[in-house]
Amino acid sequence: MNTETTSGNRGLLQAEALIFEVGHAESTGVDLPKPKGGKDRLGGLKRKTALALPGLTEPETMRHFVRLSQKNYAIDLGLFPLGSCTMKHNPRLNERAARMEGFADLHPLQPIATVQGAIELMEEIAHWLLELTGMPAVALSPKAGAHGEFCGMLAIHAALKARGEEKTRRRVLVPSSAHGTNPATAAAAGFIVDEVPGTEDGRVDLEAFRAKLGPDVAAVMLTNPNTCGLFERDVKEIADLIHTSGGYFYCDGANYNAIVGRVRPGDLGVDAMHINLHKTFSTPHGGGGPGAGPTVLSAALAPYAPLPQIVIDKTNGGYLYALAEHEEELAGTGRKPLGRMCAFHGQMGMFTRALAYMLSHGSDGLRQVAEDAVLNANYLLARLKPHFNAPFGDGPCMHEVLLDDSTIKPKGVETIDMAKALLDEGYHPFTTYFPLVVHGAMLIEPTETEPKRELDRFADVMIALAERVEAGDAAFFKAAPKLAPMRRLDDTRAARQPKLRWKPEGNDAAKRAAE
Amino acid sequence: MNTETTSGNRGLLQAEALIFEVGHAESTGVDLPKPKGGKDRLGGLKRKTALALPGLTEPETMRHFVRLSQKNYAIDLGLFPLGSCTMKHNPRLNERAARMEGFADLHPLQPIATVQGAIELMEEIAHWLLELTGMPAVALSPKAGAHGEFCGMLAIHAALKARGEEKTRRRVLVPSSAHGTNPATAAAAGFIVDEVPGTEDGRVDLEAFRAKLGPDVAAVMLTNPNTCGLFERDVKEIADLIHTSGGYFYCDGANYNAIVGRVRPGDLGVDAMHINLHKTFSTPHGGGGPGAGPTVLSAALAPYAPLPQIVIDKTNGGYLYALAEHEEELAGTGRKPLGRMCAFHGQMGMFTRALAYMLSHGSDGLRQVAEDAVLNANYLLARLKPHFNAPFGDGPCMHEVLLDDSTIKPKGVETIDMAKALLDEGYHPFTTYFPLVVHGAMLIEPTETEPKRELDRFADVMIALAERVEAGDAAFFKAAPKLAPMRRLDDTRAARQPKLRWKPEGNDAAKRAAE
Amino acid sequence: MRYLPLTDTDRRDMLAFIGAKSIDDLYADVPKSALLKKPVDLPKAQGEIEVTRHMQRLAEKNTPAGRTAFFLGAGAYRHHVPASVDHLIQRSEFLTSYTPYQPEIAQGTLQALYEFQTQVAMLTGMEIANASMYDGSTACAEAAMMAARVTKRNRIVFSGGVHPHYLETARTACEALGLEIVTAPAAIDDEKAVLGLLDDQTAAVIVQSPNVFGTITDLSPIADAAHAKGALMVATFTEAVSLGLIEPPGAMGADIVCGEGQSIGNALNFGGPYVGLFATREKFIRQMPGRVCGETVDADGKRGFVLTLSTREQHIRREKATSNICTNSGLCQLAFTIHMTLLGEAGLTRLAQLNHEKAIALADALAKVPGVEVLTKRFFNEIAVRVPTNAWTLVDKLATQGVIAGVAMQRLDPDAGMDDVLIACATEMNTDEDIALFAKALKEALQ
Amino acid sequence: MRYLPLTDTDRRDMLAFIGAKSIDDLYADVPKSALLKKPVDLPKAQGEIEVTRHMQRLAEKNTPAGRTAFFLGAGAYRHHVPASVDHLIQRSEFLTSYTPYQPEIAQGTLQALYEFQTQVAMLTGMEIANASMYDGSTACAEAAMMAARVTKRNRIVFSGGVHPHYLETARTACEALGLEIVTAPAAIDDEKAVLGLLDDQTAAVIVQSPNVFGTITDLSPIADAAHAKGALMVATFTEAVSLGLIEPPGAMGADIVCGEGQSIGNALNFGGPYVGLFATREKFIRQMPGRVCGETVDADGKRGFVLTLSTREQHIRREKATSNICTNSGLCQLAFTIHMTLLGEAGLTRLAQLNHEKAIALADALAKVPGVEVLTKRFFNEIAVRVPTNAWTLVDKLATQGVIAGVAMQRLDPDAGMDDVLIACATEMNTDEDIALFAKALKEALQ
Ligand SMILES: Cc1ncc(COP(=O)(O)O)c(C=O)c1O
Ligand SMILES: Cc1ncc(COP(=O)(O)O)c(C=O)c1O
Repeated sequence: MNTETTSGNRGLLQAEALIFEVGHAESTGVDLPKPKGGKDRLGGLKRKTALALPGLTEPETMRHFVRLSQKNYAIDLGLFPLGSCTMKHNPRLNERAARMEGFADLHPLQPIATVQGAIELMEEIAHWLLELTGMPAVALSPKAGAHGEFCGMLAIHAALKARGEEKTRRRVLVPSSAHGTNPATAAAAGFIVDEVPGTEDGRVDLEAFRAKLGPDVAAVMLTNPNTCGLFERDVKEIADLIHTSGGYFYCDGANYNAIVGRVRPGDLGVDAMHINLHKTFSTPHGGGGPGAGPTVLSAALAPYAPLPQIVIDKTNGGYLYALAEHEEELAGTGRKPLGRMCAFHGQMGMFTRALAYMLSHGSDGLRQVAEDAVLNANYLLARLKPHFNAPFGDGPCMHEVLLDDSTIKPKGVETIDMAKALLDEGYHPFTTYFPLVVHGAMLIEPTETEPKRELDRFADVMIALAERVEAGDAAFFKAAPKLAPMRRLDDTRAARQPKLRWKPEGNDAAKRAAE
Repeated sequence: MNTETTSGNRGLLQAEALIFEVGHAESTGVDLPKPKGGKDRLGGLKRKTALALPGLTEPETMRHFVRLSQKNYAIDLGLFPLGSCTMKHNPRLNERAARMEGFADLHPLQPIATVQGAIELMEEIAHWLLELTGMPAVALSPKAGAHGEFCGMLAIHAALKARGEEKTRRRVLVPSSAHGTNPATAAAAGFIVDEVPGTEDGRVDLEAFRAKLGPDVAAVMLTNPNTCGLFERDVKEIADLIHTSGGYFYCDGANYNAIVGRVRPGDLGVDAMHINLHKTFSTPHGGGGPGAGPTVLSAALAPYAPLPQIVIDKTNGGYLYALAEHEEELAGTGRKPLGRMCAFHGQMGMFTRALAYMLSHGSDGLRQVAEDAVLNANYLLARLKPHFNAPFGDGPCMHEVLLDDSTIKPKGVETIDMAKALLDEGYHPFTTYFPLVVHGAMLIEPTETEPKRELDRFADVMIALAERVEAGDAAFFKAAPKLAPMRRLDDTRAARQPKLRWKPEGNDAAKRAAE
Repeated sequence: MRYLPLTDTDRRDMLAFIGAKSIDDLYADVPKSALLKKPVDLPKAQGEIEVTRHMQRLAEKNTPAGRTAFFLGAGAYRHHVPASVDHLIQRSEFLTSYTPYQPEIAQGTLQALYEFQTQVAMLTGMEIANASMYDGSTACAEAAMMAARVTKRNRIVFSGGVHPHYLETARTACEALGLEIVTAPAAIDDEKAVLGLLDDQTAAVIVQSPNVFGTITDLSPIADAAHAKGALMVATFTEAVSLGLIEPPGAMGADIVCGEGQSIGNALNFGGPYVGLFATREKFIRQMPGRVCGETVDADGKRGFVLTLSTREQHIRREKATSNICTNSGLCQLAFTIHMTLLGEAGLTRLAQLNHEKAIALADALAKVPGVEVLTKRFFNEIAVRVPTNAWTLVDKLATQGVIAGVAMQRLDPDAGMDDVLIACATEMNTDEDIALFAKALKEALQ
Repeated sequence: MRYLPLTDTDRRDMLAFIGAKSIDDLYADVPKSALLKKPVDLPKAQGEIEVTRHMQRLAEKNTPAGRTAFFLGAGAYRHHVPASVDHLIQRSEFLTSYTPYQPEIAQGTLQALYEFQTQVAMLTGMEIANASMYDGSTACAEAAMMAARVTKRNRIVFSGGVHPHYLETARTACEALGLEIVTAPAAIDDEKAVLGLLDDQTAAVIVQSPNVFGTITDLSPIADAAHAKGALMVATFTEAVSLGLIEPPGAMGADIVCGEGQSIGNALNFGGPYVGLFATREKFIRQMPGRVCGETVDADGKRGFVLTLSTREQHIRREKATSNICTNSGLCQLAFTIHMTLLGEAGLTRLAQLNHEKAIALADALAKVPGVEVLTKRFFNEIAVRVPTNAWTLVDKLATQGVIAGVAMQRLDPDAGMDDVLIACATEMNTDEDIALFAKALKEALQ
């Protein structure tokens, strides 16, 4: 594959230098009127330090980023079975809606009378979330799942404080299979994390859980469906137990896609749950964000929902939406907001997209989403089980398939090697080595937007690779990828001598780039 | 390169079947309300013949076309030096302008009072074209360059008719270097084509031209700058000669980019010239179209401009734009329109884009466009001349560089092979074997939107390839491309047994596709 | 200037390398007198903000169809275009690529073309189709010229239901070639009138269905009569969606089918760019105008696609080419292909049914208006109605009330003697409220 | 349903292959009582036409900034975003890709990240930057928590010029952790007031410049004082464009610089999504929150980029992570990078100058209005003015005349005792007519 060319390009795959290696400080891709150049009012703080930021004209900029983009894999190119990430189709209708002038060109602090439609939209998406989850309240402002977790844990902290127990109840029970954001969030909210072991069949160990309960327990953070792609059978018992022991039930809703429209977290005793609009409700992942993590709250936690809050202003018989941005504006409602999660009102641009998605599916379509997501996963499980070890594969799974490398490892091929081999086959791999409770985990989430044809093609590839392992061709896997834009990258080197930015002196880079 | 994979994919390059091989007649990517299903009024002509058109859901459709798109080269990926095609940067601002609701969602037959801005825009682009070319009139409706040629030749036919000479003046002089559309258009307009030879230095042979003039000559069709990328030094003599002999001067404006803002065709004696908005004025080529070919006309031809025509309606002191769509509506103006080129008023969607481009550059910027286009071409000429034969390379060229394969052919490498080798280097090749007057022509047009850096990179590649030819490595060229999405395709087979559509029986194709 | 990458330093260095003192040296071949000393008299360069304001100002002087109750068709139709279509055609790899002259790096464009040709053939019920023409009207003119080539005859007969713009476009093109155009008088429903105009010098009879008045016609008897005289039967249409619901011309004996593809995948755009569809019989393949894409294999035996049969085209055949067309409607053809892929048989059929039902509702609503007579009996989504006044002034009047009622036949053909005929159309975009509003406004206008 | 590819046949076949009788078998682990028998009570599925109408209806109940004379900033700024930026971020390969966990097929995202980190470092004058936070306010909260980690102290001092939302956001986050928040009273121009609040338990002093009132401040003396006490100097900002014209915090001794990047490349979007910028000193690298991209080589020795130093992050470090952030602002960060690439030093400097000149024009125009006093003396593009009435009601009143005058300080902080203070901002988007209209409307409103 590494056929040398003079240009450094390989057919349509273009070598691309850094903008700092090709741009000039004089060049620009933006034409602006010449400033008049009178006396400034900067009080002597005019920039003295050189910026030295290179610029590119528009044609050069287009090319730079189009070339870069082609080095990326994406949902629109193929199956993206990253477990726990719900990489489903992102409808372009949603992009169009988010760009409507009446949404995109609105400032968050405009006079309330000029943004009635925007707040109505927030009300509407709140209504959908509450109906779907069967919960009484929702905080819209969290900016992603982890931020929603933080919102939920702060609400719990506020509730405990109202009970005068915030000093005594500091322990939060977190299953060992939990996503890293759960313990990290609990810690960020000032709690002490206590791990709960799992069972043989990939669920929380109810006995161990019961044993850990006590007057110092603030809450349990449970992911359901859990990170092994299984539904926590004992979820109701767990809810009852934590409640009777005086704690709260935080549910990580990252895997909500498996049950949306089929199961209401409100019916399971959940006190708080974040919803990743960028997972279940298809807002694009955008190479790492932005997301949105609206957090639904139980009656017990609702009073502590953060600011701002939508209120209806009925003064002299009118009906106006308004935003309560400070506690005093809620006087008399009995609400004691936990504070503010961020500036302004949340990820409006994601609300518009998610609402368009909800309206398109409707209650019937959303239910079908869950069923097809689960069906696709179980179909893959059935096809792959004979060829890989599926640690909890005896019963049905939810929306993701958990395999491990225990059967291939003896042949010298690990999860990472299997993943890299998939790159050559034109697939983004599954999630690797997560959840941590399963060694060499391969977590596969196909989502409902994959046709059976694509699932079969992927299964055929996985099986062919398994056979190749059987045949003892470990070297093939270690050498992968060969056909991807790059060969395997050296993570250790990156971490040992961190190089986090381009520097003028680093200009030998320019040469290397052009290689 | 042809590393086999189970999926048929090669890293990010995805194998893709035809929609007919994967779609179902039941599947659809469009949700519409269920019809009420009453009695139809089709008078028994309801479709009986099965459609059998497969459909794909939206996620499948997105993937299909995104995957296909990545098998394409494009300006946004790199230099696209197709001589005579002016593949310059296509600003996205123009795309945005064309999609403004007030332009995109207008019907051509709306009441005139509801489309005043649209007609004003047509007036405005007409004004720019007339000022730039120094001509008195322009026909906006031609849909591409060839259509503009047709419009110009029909205007000449109409003018001759008005002189009662349409039967006697049937001969049209066309230089041997002309683009195929010139003779084809002359023939389509009912004229007889008579070729005029060229000179040693790539221009029209003035003597031969003079010798061919006579009372049966209707016009000369001259491209200027010509297809060899040279300015016709004798253009004014040619204009005078054809005029004194009673004929007209049609100028092919495809190469207008070299002189826009620097030379006005009106000052050269041109009677008619089409302007490819999709070349000089950057409207996108879109993989083959659409284009737009507004045609400027001299005073002699202006009366015959086609319908519709913009007129100002000043009835009771008002100022309204209107469209004269029939000859009677021009009564009293002395105009005798040649007829109608097409339904409606022309390529409005290209007018919006081209006007945004014109406004962005302004008169100063457009002049710079021409100068930079010519400078870039001459720079490449200077760099490549030592390594290839440049048949007319002694003097300066205009906006394109003409080379031929005379120096490499003895080594067994032809123009086509050089072109295919460029594919592996990540470049779209030059125009091959055109103009026909030069054997093994390689016509290179960099355009003004290429930075010097890209020109040097391209020149380095060309020179390296020339050296490889020198080294006698013809086999390397014959085997190219190796890194492109496909190896060399078999044109002969395609033409011998034409297969122009998918057919159900042809389903072995499905398998081949999945290879 | 944001689009011009050369810096002044670059320009200086490059001139020096070339050995030129100034840019004017490179224009040495231009007659001094013709070389402009300074920029022409036009506005100077502007940034995106100013240009956007300028375009916005012009756009806002228009009334977008979507802001009205809209019933105008007559050659261009307002249908919903899915967001994914416009997104896909804007991908750099489609938008900024050229005609696929280098097939190894143009398979995206080529495969989509092959899919388009197949879809058009299936839709029209014909054997083969080309890679698109400029629009329906020029496709129709090309069909007439092709028929003359095939039959070596020079008489073209048009029915009275053909869109006047199509007729004029064909007349303009054909008369230059010395072909004779014979037309039946404009008539709501009298395509068979062409039978009386057929003779053994006739190259083709050209019939539109649904015609400009919305009337749909069984083409079989006309095709039989034409074939009996050795002429070709050419069927044309302006509303491609109709083919989802009515019998395709190919099944009724047409030899060439040409028409407008705008209504699938393409916006109204004030008249262009659109996409001409052109389909015919395999045996006429070498007389067909325009590009075609064909299947072949590469050096590894892999299936691939190329532009083929170019010996018909101007760049090879020059004055003997089957047409002078070069640039066609690539991107509009791609939009058509994508939208058609999304629709599929199920979607297209439903879309067509919806259109038909809306048109029935429109016809019934208008029929109830005193003094208004619905003239079209068999229709798809468009009808002609007689109004008790001048239709053109009526349309202008209704427009001031937010109703775009259609187009007056007088505007399309002042000589048709149909000044009281209005042509109105309904699509899936029309709500019941739109229709009620139209009827109400019409009633009031006529009082 | 257009987004769901499985056909009923597929569903049947797949269930059969799995060996399940019905879909409910696959939900066997769900307590029966919790399994919904029918869809919840919400509207049924709708097509694109209906959904578009629904969204359009809501959108039209709002007044877009661009349809008014617009002078509102205070944390979000209306700047021109070039068409190419929005086009590029919508490319499938950027829009529909995930966090670059597989670097071999994510170099597009990764290289753009590396370019972003470099741009942010250059812009702020710092050594390194991370791959983005949610927004400026959460970046500011993270900075406070990081300072506490670095100094192992728990007292955070805020100046009175910090945007109230930023302060509240940091307070909410910090107090849960048991950190103490100390704030100087809100003041137009009194950042140095923090000096009196410093003590040797102080982890960080947080100062905003330009502050919420638009005032720009020399941070050096504050930084020196903080360092003398062993505290970190944290500089924050809401208007990134200001860094094109004023001395960067990094050059004035800041240890952490955090702020809002929305004004470069991103629309107003009613408050989100935006992009938090976060830069610091190399020596604090392992205490920094959020993802970072670093340079490395592949198996062939080719330069490439990967996410690195993940031992700081939650997915490895869990409860000991430097932050719980996972998803960040990827696409907004890309928009920032593209716009900044287009601008370059030349473009950004000019853009900043234009903003400053518009603000000067605004200040002078408002100063001429009787009863109005411009309070901000040193500013970039935003100013605070005192009006002889309640600023909030005034803003609402002016809005009815098509002028969005800014925001009342009272709305941001009712307890600041600044009910007569209006915060107004001008950018390159404001025309001279806008400014004249504002002054005129204000004059009339105050009469
Ligand atoms: C199980 C789980 N919980 C929480 C999160 C955090 O969500 P976000 O990335 O939106 O902050 C994720 C995201 O990957 C997750 O998979
Ligand atoms: C010299 C010349 N003349 C005419 C044409 C025809 O223009 P169009 O393709 O727009 O019909 C071209 C286009 O390639 C050309 O290069």
